[in-house]
Amino acid sequence: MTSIVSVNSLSVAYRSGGRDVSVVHEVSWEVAEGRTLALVGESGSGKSTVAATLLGHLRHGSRITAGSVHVDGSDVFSLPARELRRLRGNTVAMVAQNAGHALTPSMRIGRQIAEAGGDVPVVDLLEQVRLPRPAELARRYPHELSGGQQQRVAIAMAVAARPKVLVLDEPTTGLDVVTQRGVLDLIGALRDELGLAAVLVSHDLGVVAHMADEVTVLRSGRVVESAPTRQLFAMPQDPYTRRLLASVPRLDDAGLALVGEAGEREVRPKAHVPDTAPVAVSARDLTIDYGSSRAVHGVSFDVRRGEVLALVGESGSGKSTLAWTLAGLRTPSGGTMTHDSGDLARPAQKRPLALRRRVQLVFQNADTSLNPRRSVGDAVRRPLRFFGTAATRTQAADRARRLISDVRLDPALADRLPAQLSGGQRQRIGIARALAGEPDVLIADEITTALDVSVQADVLRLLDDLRRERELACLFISHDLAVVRGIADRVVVLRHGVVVEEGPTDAVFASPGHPYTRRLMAAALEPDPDAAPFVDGAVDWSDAAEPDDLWTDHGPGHRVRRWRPADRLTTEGVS
Amino acid sequence: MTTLDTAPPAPPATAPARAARAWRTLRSSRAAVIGLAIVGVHVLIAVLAPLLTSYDPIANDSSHALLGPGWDHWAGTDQYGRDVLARVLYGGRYALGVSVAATLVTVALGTVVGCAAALRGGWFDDVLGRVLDAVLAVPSILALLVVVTALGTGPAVIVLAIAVVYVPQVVRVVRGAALAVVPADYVTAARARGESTWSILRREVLPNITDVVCVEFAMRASWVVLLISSLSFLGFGADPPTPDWGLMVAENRTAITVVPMASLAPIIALATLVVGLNLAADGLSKAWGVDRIREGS
Amino acid sequence: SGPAAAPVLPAAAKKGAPDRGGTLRIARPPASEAETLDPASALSAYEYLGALYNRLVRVDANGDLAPDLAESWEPDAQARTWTFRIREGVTFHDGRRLTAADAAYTLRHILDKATASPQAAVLAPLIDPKTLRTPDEHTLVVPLKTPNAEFPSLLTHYNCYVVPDGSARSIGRTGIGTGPFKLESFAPAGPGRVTAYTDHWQGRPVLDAIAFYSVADMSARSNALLAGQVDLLSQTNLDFATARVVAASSRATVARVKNAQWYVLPMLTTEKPFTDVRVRQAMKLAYDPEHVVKVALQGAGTAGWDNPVPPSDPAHIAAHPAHDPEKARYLLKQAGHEGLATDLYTSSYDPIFTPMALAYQDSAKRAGIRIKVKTAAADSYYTQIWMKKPLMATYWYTGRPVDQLFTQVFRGGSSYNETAWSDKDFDALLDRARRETDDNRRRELYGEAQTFVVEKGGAMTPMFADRLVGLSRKVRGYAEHGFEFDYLGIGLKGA
Amino acid sequence: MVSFIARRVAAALGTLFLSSVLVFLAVQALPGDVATQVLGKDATPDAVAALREKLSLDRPAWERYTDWVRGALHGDFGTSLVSGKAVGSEVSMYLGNSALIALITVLFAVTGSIVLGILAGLYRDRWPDHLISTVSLVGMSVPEFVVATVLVLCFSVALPWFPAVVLYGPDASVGQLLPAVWLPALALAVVMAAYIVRMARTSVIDVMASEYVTTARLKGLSTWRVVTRHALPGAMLPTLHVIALNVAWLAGGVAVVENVFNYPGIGKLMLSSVQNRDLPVIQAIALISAVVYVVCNLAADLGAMALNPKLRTRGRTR
Ligand SMILES: Nc1ncnc2c1ncn2[C@@H]1O[C@H](COP(=O)(O)OP(=O)(O)OP(=O)(O)O)[C@@H](O)[C@H]1O
Ligand SMILES: Nc1ncnc2c1ncn2[C@@H]1O[C@H](COP(=O)(O)OP(=O)(O)OP(=O)(O)O)[C@@H](O)[C@H]1O
Ligand SMILES: [Mg+2]
Ligand SMILES: [Mg+2]
Repeated sequence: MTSIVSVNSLSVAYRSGGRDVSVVHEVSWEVAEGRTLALVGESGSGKSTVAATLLGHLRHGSRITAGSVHVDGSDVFSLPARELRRLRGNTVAMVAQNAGHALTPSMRIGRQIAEAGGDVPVVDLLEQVRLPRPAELARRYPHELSGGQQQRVAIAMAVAARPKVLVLDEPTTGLDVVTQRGVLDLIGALRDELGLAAVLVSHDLGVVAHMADEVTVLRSGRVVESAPTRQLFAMPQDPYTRRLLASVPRLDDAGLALVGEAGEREVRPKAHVPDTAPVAVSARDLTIDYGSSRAVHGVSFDVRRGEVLALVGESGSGKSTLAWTLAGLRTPSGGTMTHDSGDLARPAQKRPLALRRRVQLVFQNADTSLNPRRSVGDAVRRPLRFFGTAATRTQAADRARRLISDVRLDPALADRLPAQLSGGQRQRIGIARALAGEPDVLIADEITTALDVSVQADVLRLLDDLRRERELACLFISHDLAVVRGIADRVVVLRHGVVVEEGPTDAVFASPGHPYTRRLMAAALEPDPDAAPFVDGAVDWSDAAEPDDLWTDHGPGHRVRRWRPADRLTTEGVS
Repeated sequence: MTTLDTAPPAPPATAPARAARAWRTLRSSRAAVIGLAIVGVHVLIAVLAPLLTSYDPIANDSSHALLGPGWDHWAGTDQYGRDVLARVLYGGRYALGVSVAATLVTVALGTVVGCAAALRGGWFDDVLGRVLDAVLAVPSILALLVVVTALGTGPAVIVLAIAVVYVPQVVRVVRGAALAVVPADYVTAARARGESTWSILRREVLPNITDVVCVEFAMRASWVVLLISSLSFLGFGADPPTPDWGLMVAENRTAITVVPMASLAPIIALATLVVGLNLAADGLSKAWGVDRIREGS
Repeated sequence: SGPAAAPVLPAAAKKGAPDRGGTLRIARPPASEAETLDPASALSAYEYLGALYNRLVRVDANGDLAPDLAESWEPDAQARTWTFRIREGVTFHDGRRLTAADAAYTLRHILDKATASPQAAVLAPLIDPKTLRTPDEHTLVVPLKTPNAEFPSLLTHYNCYVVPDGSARSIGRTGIGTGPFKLESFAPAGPGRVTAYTDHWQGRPVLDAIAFYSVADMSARSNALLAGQVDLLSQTNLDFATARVVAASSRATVARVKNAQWYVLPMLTTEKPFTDVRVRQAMKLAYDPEHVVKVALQGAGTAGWDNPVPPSDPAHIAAHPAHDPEKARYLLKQAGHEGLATDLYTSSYDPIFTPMALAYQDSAKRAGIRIKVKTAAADSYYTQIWMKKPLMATYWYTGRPVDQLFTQVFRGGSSYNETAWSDKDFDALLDRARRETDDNRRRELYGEAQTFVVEKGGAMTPMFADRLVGLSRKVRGYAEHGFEFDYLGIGLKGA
Repeated sequence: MVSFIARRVAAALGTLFLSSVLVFLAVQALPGDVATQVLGKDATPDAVAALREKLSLDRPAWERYTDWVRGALHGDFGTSLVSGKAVGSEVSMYLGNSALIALITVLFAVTGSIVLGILAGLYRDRWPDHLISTVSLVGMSVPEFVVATVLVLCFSVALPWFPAVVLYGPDASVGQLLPAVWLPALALAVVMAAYIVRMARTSVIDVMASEYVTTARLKGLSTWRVVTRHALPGAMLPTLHVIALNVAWLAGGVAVVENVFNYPGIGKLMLSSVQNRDLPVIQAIALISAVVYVVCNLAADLGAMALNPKLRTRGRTR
């Protein structure tokens, strides 16, 4: 078997403060013609750096300290400039992570594709990546396309000159599940059709399992394990790999998985919420508008103390909007929201202090939810003082330390700035800050989306513990169904601001009643190369709800919005 | 808590440690260090001027007029027989004093207004933006001249005039910077807590734009120094016999071929101060990652 | 002055005969947009007036009266009625002959309220326009309301240039006179040009033309000279430093006109604290004029000792109180103004103003007087500052006959009374002097008037300055006194 | 696109309106009674009253304002208090002269500095960059009057290549002014170019580091093509606004330089009318400068639209 790409003991470093900081150490791997190799690892492990060397590209300031990269027989880093250009055009092509940034904004996409060389007409290429109306599309500018379309254009550009190797750096990370699935299928089809070798960079083990023939696991710039995909997923050798694999939540887990040192998995059953538990918040026929556009249409739900209610739906379905409204950052245009101690219809500033502290928000992005110029201790102390839960300064400091250890962090971290904490630690501080007001409702808006899987597992664990200990009513927002499955007691599926299905988690996952729910589930990728689709593909449908007859009942508390199969094939459009 | 949650090995930071870190970043930029050093030297000279020269910068001495550089007068004398070096050394007092005061007032005012605009948003921001744009549309030199003519020359008036002219520009820059901070979740969190605008501004927004404000200060100061010297040159600034660089150039430029030092020395002093401020602004912006020209224009 | 510092400046322009023809380019400070060529009301266009017009009587280089358009003149016994014999064979630029009617019209035009002539204040107390007579074409009889032995000297003023009969409406633009040059173009505060008038009664001038340019900024003016763009800077007394630059240049040089202007620090006697004569006296005693001459002029002038009559004038008296800061201090204390602090306005209008102000400030410090020198804009200096601010710097051209000087600048209510000083006794003294026909006696009375002004008046006159005129090395035959130079003889060599 | 332009134009008009109010108010605030000011020492109470009436000073401010705006819309800015001439024609004469300088300055400064800025950006941290950056830093740090004075010394006095001052009035012909515009234009261009060079440099560096330029490079395109097709449009976007601001700055920045060269331009008129309190002229100049500012910014916006299809194809600015 001939390998078209071979990386030999490659080391890359960049200079900082007068010394070399190593990013990649003695990494070696090979890809044979027509095969796909996946590079996986946590954020910052050096995946992108290695991938880009195939095109002879290094970040500004970094350099090769040892080793070599051979592509199609030539040593990439010793090629003269002209040869390197030819290599880039004809032999290796790259699809970058964020197509929105990778396309020149001032140039029509047709021109950009044509520029990449090759003899294939632009229209054919666009057709090949399954974009509708290619002739018209070629005349558009990048910003006139959706994220998924942009990614397809980037792929078309990459395959325009019919290269032999395709480098894909997290090609689907920015996309939602449904779109991701479409793009991955396209890549797979093109790879097989054109006989390309591919290098796929990803941190998503589901994607890797779905796409790759071989996997190389990187950690801190070193290769941890390298194996054919099936073998790796079936029998991971390295404890790190094992832990990594075990941390991935799965659609068929009935509770949160606890991962041991060696990667052993144990699923903890969900807490039982008694039917008598009081309702902490309830929303009725909530409508929320942005100017003239309506983001949320008549949504109703209750969350009881100690219960986790999950809101799921694709991007833009109105999840965050709901969360913000509950927190008092937007005013609803219709419907009611009530807390057991008062009306939530008014914005935060106008709510009484006592009510304000009862409903707390935890943010998605740990990077931006903490003030980078204030110590994390400050972040926790401020609400303690502000809400008056701590009367004096020393009391506040005490309580802050206690809260920090409550979220399983070392109280000594209190003096650090957010930048000196890891993403997971920051997210815990965010939770601690929310707890400082002694809330009984916690709104968690995609709090684990930005975290690596292993870290995500820890944070979910913490959340689950807290709600048990404090009887928190928790509104858990996510688009990752596997995560929801593990933590939520009940699920509300939102589509375009409308609830299409709701019910106990187990019931919904066991028999999703709405085609939209089914589609979400079908698109989810399991970290298992042999996994069969969790549910069958969805059918085309249209809404059939009548004003006085919205729901069909599917069991206790499980109801589905009325729908009927579509009369004709509605092309939902290629996203 | 377990396993893969690897914390970066950074040492805990206290407030002084934070200052030390800011200083370290700053020191990493050669331009900033050189610039601040130049400015520092200027400040020192201005403060220590009486110790550095024994000459009175405003004493006329007709018997020693228009001397070239020599042992007694290192940079020569002007047509009144005043020691050029002494005047240049003392000249920094006016330039620095007025510029620093004017810049402080301008930047402070601009920062508060800019932050408030970004934070409040809505009609307040819109109306303010319109008004500031309207002020910006009037040429700054004309606005300055009108203010100075209306209220008479004098350091206080010049400070006021400069504030009128430059506050809108500072507001723009600071507002831009604050707008990047305002949507951040920690500001949202403060809002959700129901904190007051002022407290959000002080606790959450300001600390995050201090770098922008510092850079803005350095850059504004360089403009202000130039502007003040231009005013003096046009006869709207310092009154004679105040030792002031712009005034010195205006007084001596016709005689530049006879006593070149009398014009060159203040020009050099002025240019080095402005170069210092510009370097500092450049260096700071690079070190702190503020794109100064884009925001400053 | 400093040993190495002040090399001797060239005392006069290059001697030698000019070539015939050529265009002389003169840079002048722009007056206002309201500038006019009507001599009766002109305030600034001296260069034009001298080229375009003639007077009845002029002052010669020695300061004596000399005939111009009037061949001769004589008074009656009480100096009450003056008869002027108007020159024959003189034509205006438009070809009309000059007659006594034009001369009479000129006087009436000056006295006409609508003209707003500054000289009207001087002449109106003397002349009733209705009584002017022209017995024949070339005789003008001027009966005076009160006797005045110095009357002809009052006609040497630059407001008294003779204009054609009935020209009041147009003269401001046409500039039609009898002078050696006729007007080609003129823009207020802008450029203009005059060309040789070949039919001039004294013969044609050496030059073909003179071009005038207005340049506001003093250093721009000297740069123009240094760059060879102009040949002469008019109304510009170069400061010492600039004079040295000019003298050192290969294209230009400096001519020196002795005691050509007198510099004044007028105190407005209507404004506190200068309403108090003791304060005025203290201000005068407080400073040393010799110091001012040294600092401001580098010695190129004469100390004035607060007497506005130039040393060259036959009526000048030399007596004056000595510099006495202690006495000044004492007087101030008496007046309740110990440690007086006041603003002194200057401008770059004239380069000597600020040096003079700074020298005064420096010198008066010893008497405990704190002066703050304030710079005002050059353009509006004479509209905003002069006669408005209590203390400022200004200058006059010498070359005024003594009666004209006192009547115009010091008499109560006169148009140029820049100190607003009004003293009945002084005015009476002036009246007596004017009436006096005995020359010696009259001179004595003017001497008394000088003492009066020195002791009680509001004007400090620190110095008489030599005017340092920047001109091209090509200029020949430059001779200037009073308000004009020799337009007939000036010319260029190798132009 | 049309709506974008319409919105920008509407905003520009709003700015203009506000500026006119501000200018009017500011000028009203100048101390001293205008009538007394104008009449000077000859002011008798009668004359003052008559002039006040002539200038309509006795009417309420807003009425005078509307009159003024109505006049201005018809090109009638009143009469100068000093020269008694129509302000409109007078200002436009001076403005025309300044436009000559501005045109030459802009031509040289803008083209030159963009080229230099791009060079510096492309050769980042190498000697062309160091040279260009240092020179532009010095250019920024030396006031205009110094540059102007040095230029006069070098190229008029020492080497008589250009006139040191302009000897003509505002009505001079282009032919008369042409020899004299080069030094003022150069002095202004030095200062102005410094800013544009630096802006162009940073934005080129930014854009060259962007993902889309990297992508273009990794497509195997030549450097020339990457720079001209992919990088330049993006790099010119922020530069455009700096250029616009600088051009607008010219409207006021010429004051000092024109003063040094005695150039009969708008800056000189501005100085003298402020000194003479010639209110109608000050108002007219301020308003016209505001128009220049607004037009420059509008032009920059339109330029940005040409460079940035996002603005062209979407109705909203952000
Ligand atoms: N020139 C450089 N300057 C500074 N840091 C660098 C440089 N090059 C690489 N690094 C660092 O090297 C590490 C590896 O980066 P790389 O982008 O390859 O990681 P990655 O695995 O792709 O991460 P992610 O999943 O977040 O994309 C990171 O910590 C990055 O900050
Ligand atoms: N500030 C806003 N102004 C106008 N429309 C908005 C605004 N914020 C959100 N929207 C719109 O409201 C809808 C719901 O947005 P929301 O952020 O709630 O979605 P989401 O479900 O949280 O999506 P994601 O998974 O991407 O976070 C979207 O169509 C979005 O475009
Ligand atoms: Mg990466
Ligand atoms: Mg969201």
